[in-house]
Amino acid sequence: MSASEVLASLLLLTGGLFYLAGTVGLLRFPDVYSRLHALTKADNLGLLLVCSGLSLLAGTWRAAALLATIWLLGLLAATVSAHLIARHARAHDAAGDKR
Amino acid sequence: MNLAVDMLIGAGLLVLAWQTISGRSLFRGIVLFVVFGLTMALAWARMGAPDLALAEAAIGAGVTGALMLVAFRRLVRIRPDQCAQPALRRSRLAVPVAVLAGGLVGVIGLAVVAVERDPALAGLAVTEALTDSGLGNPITGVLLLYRNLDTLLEVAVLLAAFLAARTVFGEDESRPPTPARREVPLVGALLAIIVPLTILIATHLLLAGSREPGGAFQAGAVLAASGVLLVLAGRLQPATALSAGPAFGLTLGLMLFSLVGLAVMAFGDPLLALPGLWAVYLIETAMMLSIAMTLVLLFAGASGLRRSGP
Amino acid sequence: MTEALLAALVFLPVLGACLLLLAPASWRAAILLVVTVPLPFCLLPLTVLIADAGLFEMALAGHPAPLGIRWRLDALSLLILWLNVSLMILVGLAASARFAPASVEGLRFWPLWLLLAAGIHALLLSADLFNLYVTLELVTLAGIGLIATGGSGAALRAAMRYLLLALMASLLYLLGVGLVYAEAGTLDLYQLGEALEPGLLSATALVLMLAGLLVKSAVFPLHAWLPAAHGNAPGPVSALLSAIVVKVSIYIIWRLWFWTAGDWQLPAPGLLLGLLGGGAILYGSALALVQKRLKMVVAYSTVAQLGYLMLIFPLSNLLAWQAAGYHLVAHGLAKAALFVAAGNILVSLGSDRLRRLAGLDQRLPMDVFTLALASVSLMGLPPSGGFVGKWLFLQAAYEQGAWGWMALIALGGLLAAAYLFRVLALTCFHPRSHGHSTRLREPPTLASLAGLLLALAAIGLGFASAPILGLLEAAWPGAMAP
Amino acid sequence: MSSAMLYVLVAAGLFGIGVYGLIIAGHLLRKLFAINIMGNAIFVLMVAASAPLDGRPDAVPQALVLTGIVIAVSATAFALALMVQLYRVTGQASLEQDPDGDD
Repeated sequence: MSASEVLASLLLLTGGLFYLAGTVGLLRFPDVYSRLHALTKADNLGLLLVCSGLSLLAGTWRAAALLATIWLLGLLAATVSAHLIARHARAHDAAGDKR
Repeated sequence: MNLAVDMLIGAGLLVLAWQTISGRSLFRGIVLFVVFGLTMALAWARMGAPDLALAEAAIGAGVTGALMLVAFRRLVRIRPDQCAQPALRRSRLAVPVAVLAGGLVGVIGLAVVAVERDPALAGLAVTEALTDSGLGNPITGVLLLYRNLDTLLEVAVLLAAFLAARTVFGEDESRPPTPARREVPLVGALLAIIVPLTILIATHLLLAGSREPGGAFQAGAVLAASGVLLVLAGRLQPATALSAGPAFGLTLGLMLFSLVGLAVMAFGDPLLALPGLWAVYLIETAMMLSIAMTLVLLFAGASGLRRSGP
Repeated sequence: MTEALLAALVFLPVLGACLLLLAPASWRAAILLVVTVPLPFCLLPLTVLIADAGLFEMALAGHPAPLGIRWRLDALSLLILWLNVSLMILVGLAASARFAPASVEGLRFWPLWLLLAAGIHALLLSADLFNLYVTLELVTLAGIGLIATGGSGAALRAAMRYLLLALMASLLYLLGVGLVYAEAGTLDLYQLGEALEPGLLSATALVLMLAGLLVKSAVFPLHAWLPAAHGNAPGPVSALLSAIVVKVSIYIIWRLWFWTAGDWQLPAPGLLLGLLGGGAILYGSALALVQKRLKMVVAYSTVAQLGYLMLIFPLSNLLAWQAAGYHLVAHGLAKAALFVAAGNILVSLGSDRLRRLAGLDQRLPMDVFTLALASVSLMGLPPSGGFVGKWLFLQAAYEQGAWGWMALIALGGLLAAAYLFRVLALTCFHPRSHGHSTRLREPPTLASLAGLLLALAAIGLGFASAPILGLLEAAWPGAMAP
Repeated sequence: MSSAMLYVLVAAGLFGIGVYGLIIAGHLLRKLFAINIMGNAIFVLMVAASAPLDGRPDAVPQALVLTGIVIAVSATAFALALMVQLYRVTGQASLEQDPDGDD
């Protein structure tokens, strides 16, 4: 196993751990906001680590660029959806308070 | 090692399928069904069928999941307490029948796999014929050159499904699925990036289909995704009347495929013998647009679309 | 040239459906005419060709099987094509009165109608098991869409039930197709006759396909979906569904049985299928006798009459073959006439409850006359087309000394007479007529006329038996295989 | 055990689960889940059971399954629209208490 492979495996493993942490947070945290917090933060970092690990393994710039695009897109989707979910939750909470 | 991965995927499929059908909540069932579809895509990839993996992820999981979600939301809108849904029925027959059916499929499947067979005649013929065609992807070859009547009729089936669904679209679905509320700025930014990108990806899938995995159906489903986003964001509003634009989009694939397939007869070629790769690309493009339009309209539950918003 | 004619049969309706969606409302009637009127003229030269050569094959896209898909026209498919084209035109006339092409309902109805026609034509021509699956799905989805145009809760429920069962049936059929391909490496129905060795696996595959098709064709005891679906659809749709849509699945069963598995000796399964047919005749007729609504009587009568088409399996000789083919066409015309008339009565009365039909013979003479004429053919009275079919069945059973089948066929005719006479008696011979007070909406003359023409065709078929029997004789697969 | 055999067994399991789900489901949406799972089982079987050509998978069953997937989605889409309208008209999203169309 070469040095880059070891590094890649490490990155993948850490990425997996972050995903695990995010999922545990999703399951254990009490309300929407903290769940979102756990999920988006941890998973975005996890995705970054997994993508870097994979691009090290692939070893080409083309693959690295593609994986970076994937990460960026994931980031974009996570941002917007987290924002929308939080907005929706807040609107509902406000309505609930009024009642 | 490889077998272990397959076993993991297989076990995942079984567990997800079980939870999908036996869970209490319908909404959860839909989400699990989508996850099941994505796992199916993994399984296809493992089975050496990347085209099917793409199709399953885009059509099987994505489109079916979106359609199920929107149908569920319509149910909720008609009557908000969907908890009063009919419960799971108890039946003493269920388990024996299910075991019998699964067992039958397993036994005959294993019996087929266990015997050493010659490669299929049709499969060999495809491999042989493909070298003359200029296509690199045998599946695109089968779908558009050798068994293209299947594909043409399949587009007709999709159109028939839309027309059949149209007979039962309710009046109140002409209202937009999301009430036109103040648009969130971030959504605009997302659309500005995602829509061009999906168009790019769809085009790539379409062109790649001749050599690599991909093709009109996968591309159409991806393109439909951006249409669905536009409908969800309220940029496209459902309309009750079938207007010229959507009608053209709906029928384009079937029309063009039929017309090209018939036109070659004037030159003495057999029916549906496509005159070259350009015809394949042309027809696939038209099919992609039709598939995307049909799926978006099915999602919107409407006969037509009109633009709105900024 | 022949290729172009066959292509027109499938692609004229397909293109017509597309054009209906694109063209302005005022053009739609013209488009419908342009795509349906040429169909019989396409069939005429094909008939001459088949009478001469007996068979026509074409490889689609120039790729012969097993690589490509074949179309194959023989006398059997030609006969059913004639039936479908006649129904498309005559029932279409009746439907045009109800679903005006230029109206909004027309835009919902006619494209599906044309896609249904295209699907049936493609199905009848196709010689490829998987292509048959695709065409079956097209026929099913278009047909159920047409049922749903009824719009009532009962129609929607019937459509949903039919759809779920049809989807399951398709899956069974597809499973069989997958097994056949894994085993024999080809999907061509006729090549499979040689490639598929009789054995446990191929038998299982065949059984799966048959099971799926039996559900789709509503053969007893898998008929549960049919009466509600056919009884609640709009009249012209019921006519088409009962007269042709359920039968194309039986057509595929015949193909599989006599062509793909033609050399297998299968007396016991054949007997079983025959018994299912017998059960259908008795059960369907019995239930038709006790229905309270006219359209339900007619729908249960379809369950019963489909049973005759299964008698070919145990009897399995040329006479029985001719009988079954003849019965398929005769029943198609008579049943379409019955449903068109019943649909007209339903529209004009606002109900088709039997007790409200009393005295209707004076108020809707044309529709009641149609009802009576079609009934004559369904009961199998001479000189109708139905008589020829049933007479041939009796003869086929007599030749083989199959007294049980003879008794069954005779009994089936009696039962049909009983449930149809019940309807006619309630309509015409009722001493005091209730319900005269209700106002009557006159059904469109065109719809009544179309029903009458169908009924006349069903009777007239009895006088045109010689050429049709000749065609059927040429199509008998037993004659090819020694 | 080869991976083809494994996937055949998975297909068998999925088919059984689908049949079970179809029997116990009351809600139409659940019936559609079940039918789609059964369909997937058959698709897996078709691909897994086909004989390989020189080590490469046979393209024909894959093309057939691709067609099958699109047809399954078409039918599901129609079934969903029908379900919604049935619910709107009758207030029921199941096929129980069928009056047999007798009124």
